[in-house]
Amino acid sequence: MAKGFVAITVERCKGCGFCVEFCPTKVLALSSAFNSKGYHAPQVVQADKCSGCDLCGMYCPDFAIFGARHAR
Amino acid sequence: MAKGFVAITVERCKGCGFCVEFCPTKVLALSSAFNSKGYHAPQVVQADKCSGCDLCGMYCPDFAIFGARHAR
Amino acid sequence: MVERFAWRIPTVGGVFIQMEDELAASITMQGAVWGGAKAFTVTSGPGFSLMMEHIGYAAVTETPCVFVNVQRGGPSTGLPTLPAQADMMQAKWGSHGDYGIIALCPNSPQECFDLTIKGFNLAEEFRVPVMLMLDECVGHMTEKVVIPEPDRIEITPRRYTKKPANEFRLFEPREDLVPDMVKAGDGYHFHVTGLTHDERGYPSMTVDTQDKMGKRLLDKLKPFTNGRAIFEAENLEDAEVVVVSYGITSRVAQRAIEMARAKGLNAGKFRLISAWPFPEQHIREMAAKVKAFVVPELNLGQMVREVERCAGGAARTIGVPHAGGTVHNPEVILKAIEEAVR
Amino acid sequence: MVERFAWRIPTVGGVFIQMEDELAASITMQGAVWGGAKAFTVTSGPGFSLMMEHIGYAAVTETPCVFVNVQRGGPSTGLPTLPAQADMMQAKWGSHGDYGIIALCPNSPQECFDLTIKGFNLAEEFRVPVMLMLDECVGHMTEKVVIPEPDRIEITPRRYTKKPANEFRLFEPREDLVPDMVKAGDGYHFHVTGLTHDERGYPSMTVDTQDKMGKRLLDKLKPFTNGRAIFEAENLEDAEVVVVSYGITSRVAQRAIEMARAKGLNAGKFRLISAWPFPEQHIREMAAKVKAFVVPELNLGQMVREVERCAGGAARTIGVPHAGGTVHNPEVILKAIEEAVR
Amino acid sequence: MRRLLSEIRIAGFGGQGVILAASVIGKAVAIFEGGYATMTQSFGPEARGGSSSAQVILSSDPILYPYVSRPDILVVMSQEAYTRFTPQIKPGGILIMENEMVQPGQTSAPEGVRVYGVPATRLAEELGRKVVLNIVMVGFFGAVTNLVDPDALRKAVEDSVPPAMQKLNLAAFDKGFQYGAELVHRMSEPETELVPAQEGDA
Amino acid sequence: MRRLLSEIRIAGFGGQGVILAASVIGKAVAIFEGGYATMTQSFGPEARGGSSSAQVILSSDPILYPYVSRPDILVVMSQEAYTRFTPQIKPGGILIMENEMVQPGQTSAPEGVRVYGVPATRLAEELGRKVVLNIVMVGFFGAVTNLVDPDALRKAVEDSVPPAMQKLNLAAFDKGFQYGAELVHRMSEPETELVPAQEGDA
Amino acid sequence: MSECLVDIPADAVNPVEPYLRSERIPHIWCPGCGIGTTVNCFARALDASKLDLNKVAIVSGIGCTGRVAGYADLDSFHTTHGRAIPFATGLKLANPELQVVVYSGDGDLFAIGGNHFIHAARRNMDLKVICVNNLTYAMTGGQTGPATPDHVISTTSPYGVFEPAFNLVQLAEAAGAAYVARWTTFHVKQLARSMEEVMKKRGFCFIEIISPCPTLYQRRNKMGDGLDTMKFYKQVSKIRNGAPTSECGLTKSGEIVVGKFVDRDRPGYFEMLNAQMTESLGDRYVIPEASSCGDC
Amino acid sequence: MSECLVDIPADAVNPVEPYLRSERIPHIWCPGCGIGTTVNCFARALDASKLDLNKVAIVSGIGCTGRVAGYADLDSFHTTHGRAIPFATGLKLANPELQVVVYSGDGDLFAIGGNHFIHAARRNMDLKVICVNNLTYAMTGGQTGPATPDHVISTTSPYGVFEPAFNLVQLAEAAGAAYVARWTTFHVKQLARSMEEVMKKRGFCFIEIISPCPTLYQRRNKMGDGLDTMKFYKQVSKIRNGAPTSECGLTKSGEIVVGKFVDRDRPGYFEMLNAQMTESLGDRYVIPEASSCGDC
Ligand SMILES: Cc1ncc(C[n+]2csc(CCOP(=O)(O)OP(=O)(O)O)c2C)c(N)n1
Ligand SMILES: Cc1ncc(C[n+]2csc(CCOP(=O)(O)OP(=O)(O)O)c2C)c(N)n1
Ligand code: SF4
Ligand code: SF4
Ligand code: SF4
Ligand code: SF4
Ligand code: SF4
Ligand code: SF4
Ligand SMILES: [Mg+2]
Ligand SMILES: [Mg+2]
Repeated sequence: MAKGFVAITVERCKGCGFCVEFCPTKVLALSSAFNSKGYHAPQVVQADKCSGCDLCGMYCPDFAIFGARHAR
Repeated sequence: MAKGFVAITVERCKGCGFCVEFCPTKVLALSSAFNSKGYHAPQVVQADKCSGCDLCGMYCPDFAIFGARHAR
Repeated sequence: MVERFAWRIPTVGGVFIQMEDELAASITMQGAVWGGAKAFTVTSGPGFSLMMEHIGYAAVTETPCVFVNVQRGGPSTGLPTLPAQADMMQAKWGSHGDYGIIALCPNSPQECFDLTIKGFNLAEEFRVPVMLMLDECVGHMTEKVVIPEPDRIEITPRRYTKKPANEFRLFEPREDLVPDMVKAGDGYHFHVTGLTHDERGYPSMTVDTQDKMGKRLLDKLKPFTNGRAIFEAENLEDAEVVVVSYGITSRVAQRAIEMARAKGLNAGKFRLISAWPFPEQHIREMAAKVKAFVVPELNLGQMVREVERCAGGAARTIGVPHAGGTVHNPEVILKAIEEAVR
Repeated sequence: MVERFAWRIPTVGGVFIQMEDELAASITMQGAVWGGAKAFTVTSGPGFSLMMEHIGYAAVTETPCVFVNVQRGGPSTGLPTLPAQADMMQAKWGSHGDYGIIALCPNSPQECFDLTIKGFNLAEEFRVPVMLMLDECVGHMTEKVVIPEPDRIEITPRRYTKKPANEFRLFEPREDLVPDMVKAGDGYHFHVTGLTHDERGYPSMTVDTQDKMGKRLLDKLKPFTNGRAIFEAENLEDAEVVVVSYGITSRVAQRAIEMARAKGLNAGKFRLISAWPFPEQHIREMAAKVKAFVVPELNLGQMVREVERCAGGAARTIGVPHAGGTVHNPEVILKAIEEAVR
Repeated sequence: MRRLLSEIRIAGFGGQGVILAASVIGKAVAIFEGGYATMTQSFGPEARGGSSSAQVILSSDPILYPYVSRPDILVVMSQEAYTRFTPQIKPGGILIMENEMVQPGQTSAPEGVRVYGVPATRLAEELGRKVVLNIVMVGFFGAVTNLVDPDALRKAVEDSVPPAMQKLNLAAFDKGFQYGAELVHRMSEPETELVPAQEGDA
Repeated sequence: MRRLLSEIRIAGFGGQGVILAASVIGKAVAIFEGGYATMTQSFGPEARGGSSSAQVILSSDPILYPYVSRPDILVVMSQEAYTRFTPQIKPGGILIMENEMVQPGQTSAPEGVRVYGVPATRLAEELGRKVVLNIVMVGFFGAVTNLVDPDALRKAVEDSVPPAMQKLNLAAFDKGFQYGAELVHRMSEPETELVPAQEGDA
Repeated sequence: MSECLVDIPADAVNPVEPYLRSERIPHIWCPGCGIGTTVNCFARALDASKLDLNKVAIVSGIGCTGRVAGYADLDSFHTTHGRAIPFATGLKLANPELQVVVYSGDGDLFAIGGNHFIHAARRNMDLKVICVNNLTYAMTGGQTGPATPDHVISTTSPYGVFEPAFNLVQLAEAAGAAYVARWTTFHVKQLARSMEEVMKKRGFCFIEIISPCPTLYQRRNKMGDGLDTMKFYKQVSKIRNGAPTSECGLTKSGEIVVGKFVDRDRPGYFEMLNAQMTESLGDRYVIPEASSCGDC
Repeated sequence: MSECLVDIPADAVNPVEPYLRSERIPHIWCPGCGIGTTVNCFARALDASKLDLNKVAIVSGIGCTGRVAGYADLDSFHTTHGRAIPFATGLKLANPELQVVVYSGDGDLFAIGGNHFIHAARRNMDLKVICVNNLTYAMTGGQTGPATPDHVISTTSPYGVFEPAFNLVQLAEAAGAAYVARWTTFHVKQLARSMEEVMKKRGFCFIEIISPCPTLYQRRNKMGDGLDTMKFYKQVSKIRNGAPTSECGLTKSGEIVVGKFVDRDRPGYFEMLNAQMTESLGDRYVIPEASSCGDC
């Protein structure tokens, strides 16, 4: 099971792709669906790879995503 | 006879003493008389020593004095 | 406006420079004028407030130049890009001391163009700073603008002195109370100062000089105030109520007046195109004839005070204030008209 | 004034800082206020013009503070150190947009002291910038000043909110339309902006918010305008002519009034101590009773416009302009009085 | 020109190019059809965050009062704009919306309003640049309203974008126009002219 | 106090300390004699180049109008000031001048004006600091007018200069006062009190 | 309303959330704008610094960056254009116990505000100045600013910028700043660390953050969108701590030197004030403290 | 009316006379004020430079030094406080053939005017800036300025200055000045030579002149009168041409480093403008020339 998890607030996302690009373990990909403002939010494609490092959170300009480690 | 001469406009003088102090050959001294604004203007005390270097003129903040060489 | 200027100017031998702030812009412009150029500066609300000191400098040095102010909702940062007409009093009174200026209020993109040229011409004729007072509507309105051939545009050339340097006095007024101009580099060795100065332009901090200079700065505009004021009047003959408006509001007022006339009310229109100097005479004359003035403006009561002052009780003055951000609803102006005829 | 302050302040736990310019001074003062201090800034003519943007900021953020302006002959650099009263309209209209301020005009060193305290108190009560409009005369006049014991000086404390942070809204007005104050560091996590803002203090660029905010900024001063105006009236009972004056000019006017009375003319005195908000009501009431107003001022016609407006034709308004640099000759004012009674 | 005065509102969020779309339409009429047009924009300073809307008035005579209270045609590119402006449409008017952005139905349009939808965002993306969705909308507008001469609109597009962007934008225009034309055809409605509402119902 | 209202003008050029001299006199009366005084200065911004002049009004009651048109006493420290203000002295008034700076005679004082001269500049220089010439003048003023209690004046001097300068200034005051006292004595005039002009002539 | 595809503990919150006025999100910034990213770093720095958030104030000028104050859940001030620093100075003088952060744009701090910047640095006023340098006046449509590099196209330089730009870090050092660093929005970890560092540092501290403005700067200069810009930063940035600031000038597409350049010990404004006054006044001097006029 | 005791040729005139508005002399400056001395050097520099005086303009701000423009027999402008540089910029832009000299005080150029100074230096605008640094705001009575050294007493620092002062020459260099020198009023020859040099130099040139204000600065600080100050300069000055400007800070009574510190070749504003525009516009670019609106 993954060390961490990532949470996405789709409606805040503006589809910049920072999180997808800078996730060290490529957990994310932009979905083809639009959110209500017409942006493609990210979705988790390799949940098990998520380390919870929260780099996605630090990069996200729209406070729409963050990662964290699972409490062990 | 002196190489140069010095001309003083007494009424412009404010008695700062720059000219007297910085004349290389000590041609000048402040007179004891007051001009109409109550300042002691310089007077020539060693005319023959004047080189006409115009240092007095360059120092005078009140444009009240200048020196020049005699045309030979 | 600035953008377009930056784009075009290098191809016509002009200079565009973007200064670090409005303090700099408003005085760089004046340096350029004394260097022989025609110059203007464009700003909005807060930037206009920063230019106040230099409006006074332009006035006292009689530097012909144009200040364009795109009025936004205020005060302070307020409503950027949203319309208001709340800098009208500031245009006249914003700098310390007494001085005269001319303020023009276009109500369409076409007029923005025409009055900019007019503004430059008046600046040269009277040697005063001219304020072009836009509101964000007009500023952001897109309409067809007909730009005449250069040679068909009427331009007032700067009136440079014909006198030789030894006879010339920088602030010696002609019979029209306006002095001739010079520019740096022509051998006049003139002196310009913001201190109270005599006709030579030299500082002269005396009561007499102050009186002479201060009064001339206002008096030279008298010909403009009396007779040269620019306005648009309609249906005044039978008018019981005159709607006094300017800028974008005049187009809304127009609609209200039409509605009123449709209802059989005798409403007339008086649109200020030149708001300063205030056309006192015209208001006084109308006041003698009509019941009331209705004065809608996108502010909480500015030019209406001048109308009220000049009406001098002979006609009622009804303001229709609006805090800005959009334009009046014509109905509101109509209601004021209806109240006024009652 | 500044000098004395710099000398005294370190011994009373205050802070004096000399900023690089008036732009900085006028906003540093406001930062200090939001940090919990009482603060003021002192300037003259040109510096006052540079403070215009920040007067608007103080007005819209409702920052209680005091601007002291020692009026000099203007415009621009004009007549440094020589008297004038030509920034009166600027005090009210110098910043862009609509806003309310209070302006006080002392006519003696003693009043400079008293009105400075009064100014601070009014600033706290109404949360507006208060302008202390000196003229160089009063600025450079030396008279005995009686400074009461600290505990005998009446001070309006800042009205900090009693509400807990979660219930507090920064611009929620009390019934008197003035909101409670807070200061940084007390855990309210409040937001202050020069943008049009809602009661939480958040930017809200809507027509409604603009209307609500803009009008309240003026309305909260109504109590002052109606009934709280500060003035000095003499011989109004039998007055045919009322001399309306302020600042140093009021002492010259006083002399003229005495001369007139000596000649058997019924001249009365109305001295504006608070010039803004303008005491409309008082003027209107007097206008109904008297023949004329005589308005001497050290400018080319500023407050006289307000008098004329409020007189509304019911009484004549005769201005006695003076370009400044010195004070009126009492004879000139007397002549105006004589003309007025005719 | 083939019509009387017509009032249009275009609305969406900042960044969608609402203003440009509006001015292209205005320009088509004022410059390339020799008529008159006013475009007034109203957007918050959040030019890029918040909502953005523009009003265009087209006429054969000079226009005095430049504001639109009840548009003949409403073009919406966001849910917010749809909800806010739909009720204002003149009866018998036209509502044009961006399909991806707007879920219709929450508010009801006045009677007799014809509704046309286009997935402009996706069409624009297919052209590789989402930014041209506004021009796709203009093309679609041209096709479904038949209010302005398509060539005039095309010229206006060309005239309104930097040279480097002309090809892309013309492609966007054509794509939108074509989509609109087909839609109109599918809806197998005879091309009707826009005429003042009341007659419109007839 | 021993007198009615008295109006004084002190004039010279900037840098001579005209203002300080005036305020010392005002202070003597207002603070140390419990009377009233106003001092208004009028100087160009050329505070240090041009001319400088101050008006002092002394009174036993509050003063409303703080300006002097026709002084009872004129103190001049420059030729310019002498020429400009001498004609304005009230008949029977007093003219006090700095000898080194002023050549009297070019203008005529009104009738009955008593004239006193003092080489204040030189006296100040003798004390080593020309700047104190204004205080020398104050001392001299005190002696020849006998208008203000000398102790009050002395206290006012002390109170008006920084501690470090007190000794020097008091010395200057005394020097001026003494010079004045001797002069009055030499002129072997009985010390008269200053009374309003007309009676003064009697 | 967090949707997601792996099981997420109910109590999980975005670490930035506690530092935001959540009711004001979504913010006004464009897709791919770097400002939001800098706010993440700021939030994490505050978190790590353990400061009492009631004693931290943030002051912004006007501009896109100027809006940061409005989103930060602190005592926050959105002042006038260019005047954030003098306002912050007043705040600090009135209540020295406040940690005052100035957060604004390159145009606000260095065009109209340049004078206040150098004077505050000269005074070594205890302010933490964070400049989001997107190399343009963004809020107003992308005009040239004093930090815009050569040859860049902007609305006011349609033919390319030719005026030399300021080297902000060099100017800051010359004016007297005690701490000077530069990062890009790509360097989130380093940036957060720098921000944390200045919270503990006395005196005038300056952090420049090179940040994308895809809407107005990159697009107009054919430099792609926000993501392209982040990749560009990653590629051209060179970390050189302690590099001479005179060697850190920026060009349109050349190397970006990042790192901490200056970290020196200068007495802060208040130390100098207290020292001088105590020297001259001895115990007549009353040290100014958090004033409160309620009780005066 | 030259009186004197040796025979003087009838035609002898003071070499400064041709450059003065003689009708305005005597000037307003105090006895022993250094400003007049700097004017002598300026006059001699103009003389030596052989410039066409009809093409030389002088622009001053407000202050005692600000009055220089009014005494110089040139096209002269006494502008507003702190704005001499932007005014001069406009003058130069409108008529590039003018040699534009800015002559003003330390307070005018670096307190209120500091922003314009650094921006003009950044642009390398072709201006010759001469700053008479008397270490105080003299015209207004001797307040502390940004160049007033530590511990000095002034009306606004009755207990001694504690704010660090700017090092003007360092700031000028960091902002981009092409030429930077400092002299005192004692160094009349060197000063005149520097002034002559900058008349021939392209770009933004800066000369700082340390000058006595006996009335307000020296007296209040017990440093004697003008003459004492000149002797003091003579004694503590050290000529170090090319010295690193960072080592040239001033103290109340310590060494004064003087000399020419910077003399570098940077393209001037107009060169950069013309180069960029020609590159982008080719022959569509019309080079701005001395404009004259009379004939438009
Ligand atoms: C006095 C004044 N002048 C001009 C403006 C217009 N204005 C608002 S923001 C801005 C520049 C902002 O640039 P920057 O500080 O870099 O912020 P950014 O938007 O790039 O983050 C300008 C010129 C203003 N609000 N006030
Ligand atoms: C806007 C403005 N603020 C303040 C003043 C007052 N003022 C006149 S000169 C001056 C300072 C002059 O100092 P400096 O430039 O050093 O000239 P100096 O008199 O020392 O030669 C000041 C503050 C002014 N005239 N205008
Ligand atoms: S937390 Fe780290 S690993 Fe998980 S998605 Fe975010 S960046 Fe990738
Ligand atoms: S970084 Fe944030 S805004 Fe960008 S795509 Fe990821 S979640 Fe969306
Ligand atoms: S010219 Fe030279 S030598 Fe002659 S007096 Fe002047 S300084 Fe002395
Ligand atoms: S230098 Fe000039 S002012 Fe000074 S004493 Fe000599 S002549 Fe007089
Ligand atoms: S304009 Fe630029 S700086 Fe402003 S929000 Fe958009 S991307 Fe960010
Ligand atoms: S005050 Fe100082 S600077 Fe001004 S003239 Fe006098 S000595 Fe010179
Ligand atoms: Mg920026
Ligand atoms: Mg100085």
